[in-house]
Amino acid sequence: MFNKILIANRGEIAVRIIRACRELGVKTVAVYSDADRRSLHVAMADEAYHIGPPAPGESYLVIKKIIDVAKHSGAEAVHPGYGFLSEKEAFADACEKEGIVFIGPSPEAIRLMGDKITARKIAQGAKVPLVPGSEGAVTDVEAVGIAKKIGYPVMIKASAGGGGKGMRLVRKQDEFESSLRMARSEARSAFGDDSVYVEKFIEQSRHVEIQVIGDSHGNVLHLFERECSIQRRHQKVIEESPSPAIRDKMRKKMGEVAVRIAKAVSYRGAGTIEFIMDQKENFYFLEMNTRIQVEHPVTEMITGFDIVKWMIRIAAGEKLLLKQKHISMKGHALECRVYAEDPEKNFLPSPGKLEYVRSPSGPGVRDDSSIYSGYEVTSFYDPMLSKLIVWADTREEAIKKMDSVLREYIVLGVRTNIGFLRRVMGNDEFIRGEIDTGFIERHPELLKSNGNGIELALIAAALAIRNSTKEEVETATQAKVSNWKLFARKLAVSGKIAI
Amino acid sequence: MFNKILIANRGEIAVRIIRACRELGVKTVAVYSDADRRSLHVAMADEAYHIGPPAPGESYLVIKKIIDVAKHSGAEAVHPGYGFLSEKEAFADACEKEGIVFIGPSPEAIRLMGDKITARKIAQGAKVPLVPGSEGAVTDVEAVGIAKKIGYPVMIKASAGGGGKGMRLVRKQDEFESSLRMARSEARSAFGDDSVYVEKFIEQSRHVEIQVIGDSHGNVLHLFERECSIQRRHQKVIEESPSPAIRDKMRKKMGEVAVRIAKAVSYRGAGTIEFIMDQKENFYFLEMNTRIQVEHPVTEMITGFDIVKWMIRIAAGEKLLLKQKHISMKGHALECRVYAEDPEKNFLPSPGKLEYVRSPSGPGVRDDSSIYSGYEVTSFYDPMLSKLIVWADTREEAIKKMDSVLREYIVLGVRTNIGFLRRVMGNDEFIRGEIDTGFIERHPELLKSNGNGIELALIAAALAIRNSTKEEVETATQAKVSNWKLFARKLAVSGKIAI
Amino acid sequence: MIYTFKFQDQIYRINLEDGKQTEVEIDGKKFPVCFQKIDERFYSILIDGESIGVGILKKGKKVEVFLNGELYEFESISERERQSTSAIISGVQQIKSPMPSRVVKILKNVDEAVNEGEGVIVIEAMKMESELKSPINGRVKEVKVKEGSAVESGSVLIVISSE
Amino acid sequence: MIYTFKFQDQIYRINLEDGKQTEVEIDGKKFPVCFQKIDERFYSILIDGESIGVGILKKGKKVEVFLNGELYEFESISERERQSTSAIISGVQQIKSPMPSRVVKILKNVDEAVNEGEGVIVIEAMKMESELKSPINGRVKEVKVKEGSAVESGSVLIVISSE
Repeated sequence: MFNKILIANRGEIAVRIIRACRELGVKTVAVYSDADRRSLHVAMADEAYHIGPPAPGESYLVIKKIIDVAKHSGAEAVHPGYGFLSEKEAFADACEKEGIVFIGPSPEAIRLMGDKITARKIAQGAKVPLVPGSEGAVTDVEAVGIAKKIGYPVMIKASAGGGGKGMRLVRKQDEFESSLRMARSEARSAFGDDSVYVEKFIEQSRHVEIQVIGDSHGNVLHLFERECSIQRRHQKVIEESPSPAIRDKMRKKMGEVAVRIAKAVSYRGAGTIEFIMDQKENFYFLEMNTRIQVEHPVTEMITGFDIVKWMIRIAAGEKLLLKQKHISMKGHALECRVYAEDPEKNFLPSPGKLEYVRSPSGPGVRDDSSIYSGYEVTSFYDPMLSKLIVWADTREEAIKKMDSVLREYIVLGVRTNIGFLRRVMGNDEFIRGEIDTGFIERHPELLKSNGNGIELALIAAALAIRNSTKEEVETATQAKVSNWKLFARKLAVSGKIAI
Repeated sequence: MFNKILIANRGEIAVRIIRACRELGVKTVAVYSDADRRSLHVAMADEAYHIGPPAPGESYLVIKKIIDVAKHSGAEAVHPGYGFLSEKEAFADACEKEGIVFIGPSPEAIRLMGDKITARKIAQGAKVPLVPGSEGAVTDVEAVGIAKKIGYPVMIKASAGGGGKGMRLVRKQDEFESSLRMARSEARSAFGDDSVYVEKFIEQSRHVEIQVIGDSHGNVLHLFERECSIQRRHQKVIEESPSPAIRDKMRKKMGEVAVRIAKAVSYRGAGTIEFIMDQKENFYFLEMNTRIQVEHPVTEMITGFDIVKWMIRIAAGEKLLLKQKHISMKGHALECRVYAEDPEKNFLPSPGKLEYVRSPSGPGVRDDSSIYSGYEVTSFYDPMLSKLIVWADTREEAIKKMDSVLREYIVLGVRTNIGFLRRVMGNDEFIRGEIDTGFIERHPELLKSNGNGIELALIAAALAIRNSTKEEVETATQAKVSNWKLFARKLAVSGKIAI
Repeated sequence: MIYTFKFQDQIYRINLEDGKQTEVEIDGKKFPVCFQKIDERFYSILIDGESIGVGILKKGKKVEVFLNGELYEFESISERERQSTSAIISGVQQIKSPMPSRVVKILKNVDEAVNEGEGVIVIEAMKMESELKSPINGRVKEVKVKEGSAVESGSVLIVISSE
Repeated sequence: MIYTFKFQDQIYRINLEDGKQTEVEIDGKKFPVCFQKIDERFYSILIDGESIGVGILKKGKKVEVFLNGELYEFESISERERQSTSAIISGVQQIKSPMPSRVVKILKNVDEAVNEGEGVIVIEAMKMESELKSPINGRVKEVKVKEGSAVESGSVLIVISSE
């Protein structure tokens, strides 16, 4: 095992990796930008080094800076987390050249799978069905032609893409040009590469992915699927495992396909094969993510398999101890990504200072986060506040638990999607498992609070104003028992006066 | 299912029960003493009623007050938690008479098992071996005689006892009299009953208990064992499941014995059969706890069985869905009880205001607590701050995880046993599973910090003093990379001057 | 005493009376309330036995209340303010940046005509681009920013007049 | 500047120098330190790259530092105090209550002889009884409390003299 690992990331995933290292007895080295001196990964690591200004392009994305810190601190390996350099072949390559272990697949595997077009060819070779679309990156003119040929709706996707960046759904031809421009522009700023490809958009499709993990001895396991169909702006918001749509036979088949793809590139470490599934249970290869995923915890919860610890062990040369037949799943896990964003304003990020955070807790609850009261959500990085994961015996119980856990959450200072997430947990279609990637678009009513709590909130506000001078504490009064129930009544507001 | 449940308790277990109720869609009613207006169970329940002064005898132990609140609030059932009224036959009886469901066993079962002497007879009837001792409650004179007969060391135990209260180990005859006096006095103030009995003290024994749960249709399951041998002042501090000392065959046997005892009293709800185990793997019946245990989470973690939710379902008349063969265990769970106490001063409670709390979190971590920054630990109630539970694949990994999780904990304002718990996690005997109830007594070196962190703490203190005027934030400086390692050096203190 | 709040452009009034204990008036009836600070910004409120745990942030006249997953942003207003408030109907609309961001592209120049719902400017924050649209038919009266400039939350970017 | 602390009856000194950035002196060498408040009482300290996350509570001259599970209680002392401090060796020992508690039983009366390690008083807190013992051989000089009385943390209960 390594003595020391550098974590080339920030936020909750850096904290997650630090915790895994501590449990393995491995020292950790953090890096931080000017915006992250107060971030938890800095305080929790054994060492921490400053690597530049807040903009990722000047800090977290600068390969030389990361390598320099690794060499100076004596870190033997680097864990890239997700995002940033995690899927950059050049980084894996640079590590290899400097004799630093890259905790992830080979540069070759990253290159093959990182280019979405090559990845499609590999999947084709492994006899995995593909969504109709362009054979490769396209010019503006070609793009229009292909879109016409395969028919609208189509998706424009960045070749170097991931995480919904540089992705646009186009339903009508007259929207195509502006969408193409924006997709290229986003791709350029996010990945430094504006090449895009075009794919048929499958209506009411599910996003289902298979977690795989391979060691350097040729063993590859799959850890079942994750259903990630609840998305906004093509980014996952709610994930779960198992998928309510997948039966054992299909699970087995998809797992085998995923392992086949991984073996085709001699895959080492944790990776995810993403599929799109239509309403007739056909599935098509979408892409492979050659890194740890944001949503890995749901898989850990149902399998008891610690993916991050095993990534590190595998990078250190250890063999996977378990065979496929030893991997089993139990119960149901759900993950909600809690964001600083405003669902009422098309999920626009809501950066700012978290004036107060009260995180939920309890049996079967896991809160992967790195926030605290006073934390500043900046616009330099993703506005995710926390990943809230629950486990329960059944999907139904997991949903109830998630709802009850979200109810415990309190965040002041920024807008969040917590209310929205609770409304999803209460939605009948969601509860029945009738979900697809168009779920949120189909349910605009979930974006807005129903205002049920306004009366109680008003009383709270009035009490706060009244007590703002005597901030300390009111003398505890004895509540008398009576039959009066607040919820059954309306407030004596003197009429609602629109201005 | 019930519409509304009253929780006749406080602290973490009240919060635990509220969470279970929320997940079951059941409304909750809290009760609180003057000392608990700021406690979390009050803020988290749907309703809350004041029941009197801080002293339990004037609030949480007053049956009439609890029943009155239940009736007035319309609660259909009462969950007693642990401690307080949970094992009071009179309370279960009063509930029954008022048509309120008592979430627990019948008054009869409480009575039979509550009297330690009757319980021994029942166990005897079920052919379970017993520790040699007095046949029942004894006078002072009888006690001395029996102690002489069975030979020292002996244990004096309160007949109405539990939780280590009114319990004294006596190694030599000349200590007997004062120990007896103190045991009786403690028993009187804790249970209102000073009758005691005397038992042979088994050297280097383990405390192993079996969790059982029965429904009102005659089904009783066991959920394997918990090892609770790490004790101080006869109170459990660290619990785990499975026990490192128990093999499958023995586990099965103990489980069957426990189910037999439970069936002998038509047991309904969650209960625990406690055994004492000697070094030759003989086990003897100790007592039955007819309530939820503090340490129930470790069982929940390895089985996925939510004991509190099932207690409520069973009280509502539901049948246990699973058969014994469906109950399986996976991995290893550890629980540490974090107390406001001073291990260096014989674990003396350390009440006061928690000026700051930073709770740990992460994968496989469960923190059952009800504290927060600003919470006041009063001397009216148990000084337990939180139950920290971890789950991992193996015992070895669970220990490492617990150590790493304890390292994340920060509590300012009172003394805690966190450092002590970490030292236990690092102890070789503990790691090898060579534990017994004398473990702590045998390892006085674990009570005191080794002072390794003093240099770093001093730097922190100096920085804090320097910055106390400019409290806000220092400009972030760029840490230069160098080969200097702090831990390898000593501080340039100008000599240590004893005063 | 009567407390008046604005919430989503509506006015609400609520009466709290201080006696031996505080009471809240609802439907003409009064019920005891108990307001207890738990920690920095977390409060326990008991209204005649009904319990709520609530996060409250007071910033001048603004009060943020976080209750059961939902955030309520109130503005406390005095009785005088309430009476003098009236809707300001105007054909001039300001396009403001909803958050700290960077201007990527200005789609409409001064004097150019715009339709309701038409994009006028593209901004970027957290690597995501958003197009801000005109709420009215009209003409661009003023462009207050340049492409590439960084803007604060609430900054006016473009002014559109309905002529 | 030199900071002096008392910790468990020992004196420690540490030198922090303010220049372009703060430095700490260790073994005659100076290393850069960076002290950053994270939240209310949680701080991140970087000492030449070495990182510690630490809880700090300052109460007048007392500083509590919580680091890696251990609590360190320091008392900040001025140079003058340090120089004038000397061990007060005395045959008079005060038995103090280590916490808020209730006196259950007084085991020794005034003028009664006591041996080192012998119990002199029984107190009770949180339903647990504890016997406080004499640290010296001697005689009870004064009993300052009565059975049943409530006492504060640090209250002197009994005074024992070695004669």
